[in-house]
Amino acid sequence: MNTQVTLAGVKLKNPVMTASGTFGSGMEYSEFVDLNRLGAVVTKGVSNVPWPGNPTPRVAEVYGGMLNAIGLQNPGIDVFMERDIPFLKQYDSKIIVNICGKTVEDYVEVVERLGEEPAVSMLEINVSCPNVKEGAIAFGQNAEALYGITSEVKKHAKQPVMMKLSPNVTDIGEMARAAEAAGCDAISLMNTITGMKIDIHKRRFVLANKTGGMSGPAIKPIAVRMVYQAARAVKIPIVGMGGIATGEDAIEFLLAGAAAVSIGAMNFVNPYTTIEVIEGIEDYMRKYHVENVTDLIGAVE
Amino acid sequence: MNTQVTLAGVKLKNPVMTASGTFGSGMEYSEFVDLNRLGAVVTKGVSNVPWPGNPTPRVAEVYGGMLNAIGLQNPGIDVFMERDIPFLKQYDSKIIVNICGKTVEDYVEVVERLGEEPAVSMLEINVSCPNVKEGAIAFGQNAEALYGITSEVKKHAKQPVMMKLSPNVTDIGEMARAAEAAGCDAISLMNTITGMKIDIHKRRFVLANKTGGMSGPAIKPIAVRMVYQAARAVKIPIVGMGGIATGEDAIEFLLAGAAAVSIGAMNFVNPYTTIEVIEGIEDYMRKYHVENVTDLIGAVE
Amino acid sequence: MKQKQNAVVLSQKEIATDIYDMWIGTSLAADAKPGQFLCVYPKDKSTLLPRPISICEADAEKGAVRIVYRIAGAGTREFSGYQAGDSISILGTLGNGFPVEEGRGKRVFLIGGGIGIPPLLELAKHLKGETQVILGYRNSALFLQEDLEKHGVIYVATEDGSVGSKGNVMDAIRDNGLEADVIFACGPMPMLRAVKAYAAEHRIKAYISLEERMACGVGACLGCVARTKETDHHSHVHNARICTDGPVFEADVVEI
Amino acid sequence: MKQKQNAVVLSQKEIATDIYDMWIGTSLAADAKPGQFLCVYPKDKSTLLPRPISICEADAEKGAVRIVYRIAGAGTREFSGYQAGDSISILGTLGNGFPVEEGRGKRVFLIGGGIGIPPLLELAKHLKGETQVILGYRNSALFLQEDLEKHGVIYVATEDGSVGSKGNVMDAIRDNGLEADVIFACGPMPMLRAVKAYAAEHRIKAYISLEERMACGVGACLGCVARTKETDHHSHVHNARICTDGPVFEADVVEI
Repeated sequence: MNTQVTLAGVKLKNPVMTASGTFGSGMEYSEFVDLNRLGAVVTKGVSNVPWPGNPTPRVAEVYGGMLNAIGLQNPGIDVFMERDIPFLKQYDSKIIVNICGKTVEDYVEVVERLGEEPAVSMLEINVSCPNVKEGAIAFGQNAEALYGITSEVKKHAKQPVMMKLSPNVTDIGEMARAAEAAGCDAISLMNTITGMKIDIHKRRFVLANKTGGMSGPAIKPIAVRMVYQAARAVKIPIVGMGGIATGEDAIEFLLAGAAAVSIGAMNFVNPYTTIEVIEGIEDYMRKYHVENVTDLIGAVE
Repeated sequence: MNTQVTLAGVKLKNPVMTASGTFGSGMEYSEFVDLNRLGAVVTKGVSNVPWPGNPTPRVAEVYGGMLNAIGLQNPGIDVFMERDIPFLKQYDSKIIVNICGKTVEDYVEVVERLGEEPAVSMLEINVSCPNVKEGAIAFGQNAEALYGITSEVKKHAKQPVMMKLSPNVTDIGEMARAAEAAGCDAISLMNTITGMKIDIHKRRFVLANKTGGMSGPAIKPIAVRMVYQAARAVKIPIVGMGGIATGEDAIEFLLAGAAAVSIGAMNFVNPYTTIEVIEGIEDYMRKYHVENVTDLIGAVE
Repeated sequence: MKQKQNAVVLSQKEIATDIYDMWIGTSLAADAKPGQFLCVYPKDKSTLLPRPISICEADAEKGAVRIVYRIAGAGTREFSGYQAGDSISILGTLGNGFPVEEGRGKRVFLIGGGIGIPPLLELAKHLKGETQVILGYRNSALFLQEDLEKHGVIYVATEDGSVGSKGNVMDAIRDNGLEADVIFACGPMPMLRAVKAYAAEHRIKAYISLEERMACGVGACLGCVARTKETDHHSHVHNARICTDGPVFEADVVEI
Repeated sequence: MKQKQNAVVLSQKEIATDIYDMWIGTSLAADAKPGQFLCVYPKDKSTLLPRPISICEADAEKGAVRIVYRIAGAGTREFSGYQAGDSISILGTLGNGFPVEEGRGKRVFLIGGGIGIPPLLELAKHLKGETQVILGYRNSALFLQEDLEKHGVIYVATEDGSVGSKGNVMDAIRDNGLEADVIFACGPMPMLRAVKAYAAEHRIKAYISLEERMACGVGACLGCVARTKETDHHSHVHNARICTDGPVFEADVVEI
């Protein structure tokens, strides 16, 4: 039984990774799971300078999921290179670094810094965070803007580039095609869907940011649909995510056309989710005599 | 305590109505609830000629909700006028008729037929059904197309016109503004979000239509956010819907800016939901000494 | 009158692998007709839609309804964990049921396949005539045949041939040279197609009970339609509602 | 070591209106320190996130942890229905806890307001010195004061004046002319602000336990941050993680 997948030339021991922002840089969860077992760790978004993020409350619970408006708080690329990369280097899992910024220059600065670090296998460009007022999300909701930043990043990137797309668009296929046309090597989707929760007793927004990004099992059917549509729109590989809690959920994304999957909000609900998903995929492959996990990619009829 | 709201000149005894397609024309649910207590009954979409709808399976369960791909099966305007309207006339609730079509002419034909029927208080134009291949959804995902059909319908409509918007767009505010600019009298949102479910054991789509419209409590935070954004974009009243199960859910939509609410998928889960929501709103008004339900509209801070 | 209510589980036991037998205390028992079904709602808030389950027996005096179902997913798995005294959320009684009068005093086939067998029991109790019960199972893990024996002659077919005829219910009919004036059947689609063909060939009436995914269970959502030969009175297209116009249809009325 | 486990409810009772007192059998008891908390996960699949609840008492020998919590929503309402023998899903032990050594042999204020009182009990058991426990309640429905009496002198304030000083914990301190060398406090934000001001004025150290909505509970999601005066070692911005760097902070380190 072979669970290995190759994503834009990067070999992963299995198709399970972590959704950016839900797993830090792995430190906190290394107390619960053996990071060596993961296909890859996708780090929390890092910017050229430290970002303070949004005021609290930053998280809220919703039916079958959650809203978050962290606002991409991060210590900046310097600390990240000194602290997080050396930590992750201890493990035999691929390192994919998520990059956020407000201007094209911000992104490019981080992209170039990471180019010096061969331990980083891939760059994930976050152009779809719904919780930062500036550029970021604009890049993710307009096909031309997405094309523009993707080609700029590609010009400076030493590693393969994966664009993380926003679900808050009319036509995910159009966005995927724009990213592919600009030369990106892979696509990850979906980021969170913009949602809102109101405290009816206080008559106030639950989140200080008013809106937040929704994630969790509640939005899985939307994510599966978008992965399917994107997979039919482009040839580059797709990393699917959105409410994955079990191996069966992961299989559903693979069948829809994802080449790999990421575990997000469910890490918070059950810190062992990543490992349980990996084992669940193996159980499924055993049960149905699937030789290579890659045989499942896009295999829905 | 006054629960009355006025929607585009139409007086409703309370802000609770039924989401089109989840309540038929009231007949089936009249065995469970007293239709006289509803603010309005919004009927299942009706077209100029009978529509057979999609093949089965047409419905699927998802986490905290459901997918449907009925495909707007309906007996056509003739049967509707002869059977459904006379049935609804027996009750002291407003009648709002949902209209679907494939071309502008289809819509206009039904709009004109209903113009002959004074018992119909309002027309809801469905330009956002994700489950019909033809025109319908295109009208709902492009601002110019929406503007076009809205102004055409308004030219021929004798009753106030409410455009039902699709959530499957990048900017709900832009769509709301286009509908308002074209002269429509109210907006209802949201219709269902396109989703997909795959049977991993059969490796087949669960729905014959592959994709379906997602509804239920799982998508409520997205609906609340869209109602809030639309309410800030336009001056015309908004009917909010999306996973409402309780009076507290309804209050959340009112606070977000909805002038009224519709109960959809939860009718299937609990046939008494509409009445429980009405009573829940009254309980809230009593608890917080709210004199007029209209005082709650957009009252979030 | 249709009603949704919190009823109480009177008893439950597993009668074959993953097949559960539950008695429910409910006032709905008074209205229950053979071939009708209940919608049962899981308590788990991630599974909101009802599970339609046919009525196996109804005891109006005791105010009790019996359902026999197979674990097919999360919802039925939840139900299988209920114990006597637990509450159970049900909606009923739903559907048209079997036209019992069509069978009175006639030579009748009651044909059931797998989890389609349960509704035949209440029907068998109402038929006074020459009732021949043909039951199809996967293997020797039979269920309900002892209950049905009290109301008719039993003929069994098993896919693995471990009991009765090897094969399906049609093989059992042929092996035993059975004949009938009317058929009542419930089971998987391939079986129902065979029943329909058999009835057409022998120019007898067959009433078959259909299954489909449901949302409302009361005829409003149009989720569970069956394609009909003629346009039906309600839809005015070729789609009858299984939950309301069915689940029982005359075989030659539906295209299956 | 942090662990998520299915533990067992040993006992539960309501000790004041909507205030519940639960003993949980868990191996985590061995590591529990005063001021630490558990994440408790509802079984209801519509409420997935953990509820952080502070540890009231820990008995390493018995392998039992006590939590005292108020019903604040659907999750805590579910917990309040658990009975002895039921399973309960918990993650722990979490947070830094109170720096007990800072209080040893000193004149200590343990200041608790409402549902902030429970973590003071385990702390009081560890302090060997002149422990003055100042408790603020809404009304005469007191709780835990009898447990705390065993470990210090109790001073009560109630908003309605029905017991002890009328007003808040600060009024009780003034009314009784109390003095201390160090303060440990847990309660609502207005109370903590008053404690911080009092400590600054009297030039003594105060350790306060903060609350915030959490998602992961282990420091990964950055949902529950507190604004700090200096950039902290982890975030390198002015945001310390309450779940991991806290919940207990030196009052003059956080901006509240």
